[in-house]
Amino acid sequence: MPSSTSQAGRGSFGWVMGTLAGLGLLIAALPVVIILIMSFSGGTNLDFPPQSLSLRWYGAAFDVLFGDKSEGTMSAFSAMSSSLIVGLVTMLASVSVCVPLSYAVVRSQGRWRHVAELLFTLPIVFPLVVLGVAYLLMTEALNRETGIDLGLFRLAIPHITLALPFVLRNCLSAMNGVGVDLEEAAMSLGASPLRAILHVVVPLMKPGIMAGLIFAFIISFNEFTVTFFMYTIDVRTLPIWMYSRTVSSLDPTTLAISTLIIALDVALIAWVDKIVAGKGSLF
Amino acid sequence: QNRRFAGKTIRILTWSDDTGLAVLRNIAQTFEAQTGAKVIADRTGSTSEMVAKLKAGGNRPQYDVITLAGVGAVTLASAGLLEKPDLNQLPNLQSVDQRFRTGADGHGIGYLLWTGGMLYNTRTFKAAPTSYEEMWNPKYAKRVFLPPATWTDSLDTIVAAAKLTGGSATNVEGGFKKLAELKDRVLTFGENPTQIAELFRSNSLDIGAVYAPAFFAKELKDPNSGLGATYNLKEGFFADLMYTIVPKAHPGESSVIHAFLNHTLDPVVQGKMAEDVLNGPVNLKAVLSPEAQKSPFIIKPEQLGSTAVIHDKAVIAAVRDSWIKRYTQTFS
Amino acid sequence: MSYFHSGRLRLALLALPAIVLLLPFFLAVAFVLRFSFSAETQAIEGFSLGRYLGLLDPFFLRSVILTLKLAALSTVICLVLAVPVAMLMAAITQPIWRRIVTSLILLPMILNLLIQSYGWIMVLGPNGIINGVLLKLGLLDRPVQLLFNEIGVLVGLVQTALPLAVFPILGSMRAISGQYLEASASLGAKPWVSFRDITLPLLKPGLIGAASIVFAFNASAFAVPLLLGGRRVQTMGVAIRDMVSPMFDWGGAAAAGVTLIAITLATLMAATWLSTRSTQWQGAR
Amino acid sequence: MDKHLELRGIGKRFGTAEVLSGVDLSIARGEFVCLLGPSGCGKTTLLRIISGFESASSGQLLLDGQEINHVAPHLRGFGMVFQSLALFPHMTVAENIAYGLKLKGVAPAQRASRVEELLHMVQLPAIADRPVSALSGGQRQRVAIARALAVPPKLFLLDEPLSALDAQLRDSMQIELRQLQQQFGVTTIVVTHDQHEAMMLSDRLVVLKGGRVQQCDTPSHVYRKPANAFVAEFLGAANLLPGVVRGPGMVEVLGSTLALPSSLPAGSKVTLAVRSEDLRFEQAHLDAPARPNSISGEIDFLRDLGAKSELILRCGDERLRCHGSDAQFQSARCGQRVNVLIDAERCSVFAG
Amino acid sequence: MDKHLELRGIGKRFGTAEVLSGVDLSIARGEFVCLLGPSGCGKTTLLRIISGFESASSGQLLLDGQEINHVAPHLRGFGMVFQSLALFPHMTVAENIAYGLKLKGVAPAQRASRVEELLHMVQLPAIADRPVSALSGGQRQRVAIARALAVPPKLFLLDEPLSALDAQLRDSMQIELRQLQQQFGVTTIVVTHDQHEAMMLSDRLVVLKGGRVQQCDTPSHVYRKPANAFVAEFLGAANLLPGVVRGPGMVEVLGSTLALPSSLPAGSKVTLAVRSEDLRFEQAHLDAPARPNSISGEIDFLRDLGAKSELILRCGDERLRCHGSDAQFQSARCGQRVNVLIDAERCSVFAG
Ligand SMILES: Nc1ncnc2c1ncn2[C@@H]1O[C@H](COP(=O)(O)OP(=O)(O)OP(=O)(O)O)[C@@H](O)[C@H]1O
Ligand SMILES: Nc1ncnc2c1ncn2[C@@H]1O[C@H](COP(=O)(O)OP(=O)(O)OP(=O)(O)O)[C@@H](O)[C@H]1O
Ligand SMILES: [Mg+2]
Ligand SMILES: [Mg+2]
Repeated sequence: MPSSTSQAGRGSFGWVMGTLAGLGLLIAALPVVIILIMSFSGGTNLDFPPQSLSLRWYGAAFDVLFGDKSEGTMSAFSAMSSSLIVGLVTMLASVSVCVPLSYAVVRSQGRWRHVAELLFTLPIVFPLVVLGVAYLLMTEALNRETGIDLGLFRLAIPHITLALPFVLRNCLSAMNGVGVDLEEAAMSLGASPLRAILHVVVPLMKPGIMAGLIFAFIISFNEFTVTFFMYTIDVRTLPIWMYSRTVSSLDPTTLAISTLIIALDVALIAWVDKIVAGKGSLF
Repeated sequence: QNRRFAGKTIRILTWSDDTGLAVLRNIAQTFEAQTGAKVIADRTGSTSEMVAKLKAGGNRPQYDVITLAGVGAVTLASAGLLEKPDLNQLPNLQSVDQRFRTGADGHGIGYLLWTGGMLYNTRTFKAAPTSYEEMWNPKYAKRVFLPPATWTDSLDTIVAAAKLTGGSATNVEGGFKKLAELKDRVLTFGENPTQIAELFRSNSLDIGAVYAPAFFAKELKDPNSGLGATYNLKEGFFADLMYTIVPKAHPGESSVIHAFLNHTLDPVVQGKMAEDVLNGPVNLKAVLSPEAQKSPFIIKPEQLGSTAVIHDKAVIAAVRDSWIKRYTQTFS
Repeated sequence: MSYFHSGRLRLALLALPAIVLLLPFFLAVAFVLRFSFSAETQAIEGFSLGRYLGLLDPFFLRSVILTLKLAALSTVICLVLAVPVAMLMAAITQPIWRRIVTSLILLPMILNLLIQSYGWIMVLGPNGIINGVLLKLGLLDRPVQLLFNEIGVLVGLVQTALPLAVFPILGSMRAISGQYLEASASLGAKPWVSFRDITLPLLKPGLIGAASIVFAFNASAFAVPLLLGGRRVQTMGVAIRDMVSPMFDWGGAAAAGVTLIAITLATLMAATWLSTRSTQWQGAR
Repeated sequence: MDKHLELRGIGKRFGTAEVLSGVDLSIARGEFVCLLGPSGCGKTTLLRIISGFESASSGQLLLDGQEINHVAPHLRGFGMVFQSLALFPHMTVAENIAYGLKLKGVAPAQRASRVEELLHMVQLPAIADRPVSALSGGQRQRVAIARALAVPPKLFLLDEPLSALDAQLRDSMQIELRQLQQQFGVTTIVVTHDQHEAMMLSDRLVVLKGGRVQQCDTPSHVYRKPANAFVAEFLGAANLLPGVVRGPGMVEVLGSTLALPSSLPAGSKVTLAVRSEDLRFEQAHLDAPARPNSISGEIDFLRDLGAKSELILRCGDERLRCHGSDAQFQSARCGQRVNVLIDAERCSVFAG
Repeated sequence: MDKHLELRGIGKRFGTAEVLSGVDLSIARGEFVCLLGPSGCGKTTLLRIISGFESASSGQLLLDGQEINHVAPHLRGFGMVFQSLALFPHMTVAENIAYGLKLKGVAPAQRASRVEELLHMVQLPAIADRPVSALSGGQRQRVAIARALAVPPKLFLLDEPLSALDAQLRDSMQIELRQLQQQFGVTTIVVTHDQHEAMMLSDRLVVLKGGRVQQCDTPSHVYRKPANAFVAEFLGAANLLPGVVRGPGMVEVLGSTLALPSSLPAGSKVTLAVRSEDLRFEQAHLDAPARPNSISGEIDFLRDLGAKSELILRCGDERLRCHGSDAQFQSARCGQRVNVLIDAERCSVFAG
């Protein structure tokens, strides 16, 4: 490997940095890895390491999601399908507005970039509980005053708010790489400005768009706090279902479902990474 | 009679704990099987969360039936959010103990008895402790737990501490002082019963109260869990009547709702719930196996006797907010 | 004017849909602000400073201080860990390893905290892995208390915020040419000295960005203190949640939320101001 | 002259900065014109005004006598090659070249055959299906040219098209570009800052400085009769020496009086521009009488560059760069005093 | 020779790719050596091995006879100028230059005076307090050089130090760099792919190709006596023509038989390398007998470049590039047949 590592390999610096990096990764991954291991436990208690290994919880998870009980009151199926639908709505909506926005921001020569980034970072730093209550009270007020029932959108709207910062960052960094000259080249070949965007800019933003889509989906699919305030008995997501199964009594089935979700998310992340090839910033 | 509600839907809100799960198993599923109605259930957290949701939702129809603690029913009733069920449509109510038929000014239908006692570590205690005073024993410093402030059990705990200092539910000053002594000795607040069971199993806890043994139906049968529970306490144990209520704005049909309420009081259902998650049945005719009859953890109405403390819900509802705040502040 | 600037209106139109989608958020902010001045606790009704005055009790002030302490500590720890992690990620060339490390660092974001807290209990609990190992090694005779106190909360805050710290730093790290480090080595700088003199100053924008996000994120955290603090670590996030749920003091929660945001923004502005001031001073030398 | 494109008093300001002012230019049909000038002189801006990506602050742009100031770029029908080439990285070579045809609605079969034909013309058969990222610099260059010519453009505009290539490749691409242009007969404007490139390519050179046209003529003429000292210096690494007119046809430069063509009155300050390749030196004999039209100096730097040798001479405070043959290099040494002969025919004298 | 740096059999592989193999080189104290070669030939890798940023896969690196293969780069004490310059963007000019001194623990006052001195040497007084972002390309270049020389280095290494500059600035920086090196007397190794630059700068040229040394000699020698066809072509835009030996000293090239020095047996295939500036052409008279040592062809491309004219001649399938004087340009026309005279002294014949 090139110098950076051969140099880092030298002396105390390499050791200390390597150890800290390892520690960081360990802290990030440890609890999740333990959950992964526990999902293969053969017992019902939380002994770690598990006394015996089995796939029984995966069987139970399959039952709950797709088996006989999937239609009944114990079912996670409807929660999963609304999670998927809300996730899809969130990803499509947030990406389809962030692409034109990042185009506008980058083409306005960076003057608005700071403002846009700041505005769109606020949702990350806003206390989620307060946001949840505010959205809930507003939605109910809307319903009271106008009778409008937002349906799935009562979840999708807050999810979009939370996904926008991440999606915008991805789109901006993708848009940065698309020179005006490419657009001008398309125009010099006879493309109208709009066609130039559709034929050249959008395809070239693809890595950022894909990363944005997937991040939006992951964020929506795993969002809990605001959803907890906003969900209704008819529109619930998988994290809410898992919450009801774990908040006061641990059902190991949820560990198996968690593992499946992690596998899905990790596969998506690896796919994004393949698309952006380590160059784009995921945030 | 059979499948008379085919195609109808009823939406219920219940607890997230094992009791909630048992509601699905023993009440919702049997109701579906008997009437053909479809039950959609939401199981989220505690009574106060349910109240918050209903209050924020205002008159938006979302749930048909809610099961929750008495205090919550009183709060919601006084906010004018509840509908009075028609008692004539609830034949099973006739076999319910007179004291526990309705509450919250007729808005709540008695449903089960929730009882709180003391939990202890069977490895530490050769015999079950007999007073809440045990928790103050310095031996158990950092091995004690208490219920979380947001639960009604914390109100019971305050009263228990008050009783130790000669006070009562209407004179709790001493109780708060007494509780303050535990400030640095508490390991955790038992927000999550599974975690509490885990801590007992791993021998990290010795004692805790006031807490419902009902959370630990499985563990109490398992000698390896290290978990024991007792109601035999000098200062008494705490009993609370849980209600089913019907929000004013409900999406479902009244007849289905009443059938469901009636079903919750069915002797078989009540018996199953008692055996399954140690709920105290309110139906005097509840069908219990001989073994369950003997169980010290299933408190039947007739067993309430003189040691059971049953709060005046209206009083508790009035002081609840300030007690929760003081309890929280005492321990942080 | 270039052909592209002339379309200012066009650019504004392109930005519009995103602004529209962000509008609910701003409405929510306005709503919270308005609610915090409400005279009623459960509805917007009249104007009053009562909600804010209600926050002036020692209990809430203690939780402010605790929150700031935990947020600041976790920010520092996050940065100390995130810089080496970002260095590692920037140095990785094989895609497979990059994907593995990226996934590892993102894990905290993709799993429900409630479930992760079970994992932490198995690691940090009195009977957990760490205590088990320490007891077995004979380093302890009694389990150390790592959970249900500030240590547990700190660990949880660091874990959940680590991905938010790593990526801004990684961005800055990638922008630093390896040749700067080689240049300083060719001038005789040891690796530690290069790190202090070259890497850290050049990472500054990324570090400030990362620190801001982590600080803000952790200052408003409530799930971690709730789950890993065993209810004993009363941060502002937890206090706000308690106001919302068992106490139904929504106006108070709004006021506390506004206060939290104000404090966070003020801290961040002060930190940024201090750090840019020191740069200018450096430049003037 | 068949005026194809005409610029009348084109000016451009960015904010308060005047980047172009009063640019007048007529370009004949089929002509090959180079805009040449140092960095920042406004070449790119002028080309972008012609292509429509910038609008002029003042002046008129006429194509075949029609004002086109307000025609949108995509409607002008000018082919353009960008400095960065701006090949679409998400398209194959064939897709890039066919893009303009596709926009015109040409049928796929015809597009393919036209692409074939163009690739053949730019001597790149059989790469149609490659992604552009798999091409070398020179190949990309040719693809960019083919793309711009796919739909025969009214004007062919190129902004520093070869500057990204290395010297050897640039050399051969210049010849190719010139030959292609002649084949197509399309009116062409190229921007460059490389005088060698400009001379290789163009029928006419437009030398710009600070947004103003300095000279506009054939390359040979600009080279041999530069309009001012700037043009002289910019075209061919000239030495600019300060002098004073001493009498009719007599100029004093660096202490020597030279016979040079100058009609300025005695006493006026002048600048003498003389190219390094036009200076020949010989060994100075200290005792020999000073040769006419020569300046003496000391060799400060000396390198054999193979085909020629490079010298820097210090004459008082001035440094004079000259090229010698390699034979002369053999006998010269650093520190030596030599005479430099100035050929009056080959140098220019400017007032000021 | 006072060997300062010695490379013995240096080899380097990246994975399975052999980037350098068996590089032997001795560099004398105070010598100025250029590593010259096409892109990807391993120049940068070799320089990085010398500086210690890469380690050699095989071979030894000796400084003053001591092996330094395993000495960490920051302990080697070599000054380095990077292609990107790598000026620290968060430091002022003075801080950049003083950084090495600061690391050495030199007192601030002394540092300041040394910075002053160095800035004076690179002719940039009074910019000490500017941030490096406020400098032009040429100024940055000089600051980078000053920084590398602040603590007198044992070796001075430069990787394509001038490639980012435009042609005119590069020209003058070359002269300056060479003069600075002579002033300091420091042993210097420069990497470049520009043959003109290499000849301007170095005492000795090392021509690399595919990780192997092709030739290592003075610039003049390499130019005049290239070791092989690659070197001949790389140094000075030579024409390479295929030929066959017909007898002793007789080579047939493009249908003409030329008298050329060649000791190869008759029938062997050879390559004739002849530079464009060594080819002179004259009008061909169809009826006149063929001149000795001449090739005839047709003018395909013709431009007046001022100082010289550029021609491309088509001789059968081959294209021959040659330069003529501007006088010759006046009389030549495209399509004309001309003869090109080849000077046997000035061309090289290689086997194969
Ligand atoms: N959009 C703009 N806003 C402000 N000033 C500009 C803009 N575009 C160009 N300029 C200025 O106009 C002047 C001319 O720029 P232009 O790009 O035309 O120069 P150029 O001759 O092409 O130079 P180069 O050879 O460096 O490409 C420069 O001083 C530049 O800074
Ligand atoms: N870290 C690396 N890993 C794998 N291959 C490498 C690495 N660095 C260089 N190479 C390969 O080694 C060969 C030589 O590279 P090097 O950078 O030394 O060439 P160079 O002569 O400096 O070329 P240039 O003039 O383009 O800078 C190239 O083929 C390159 O692809
Ligand atoms: Mg330009
Ligand atoms: Mg290189």
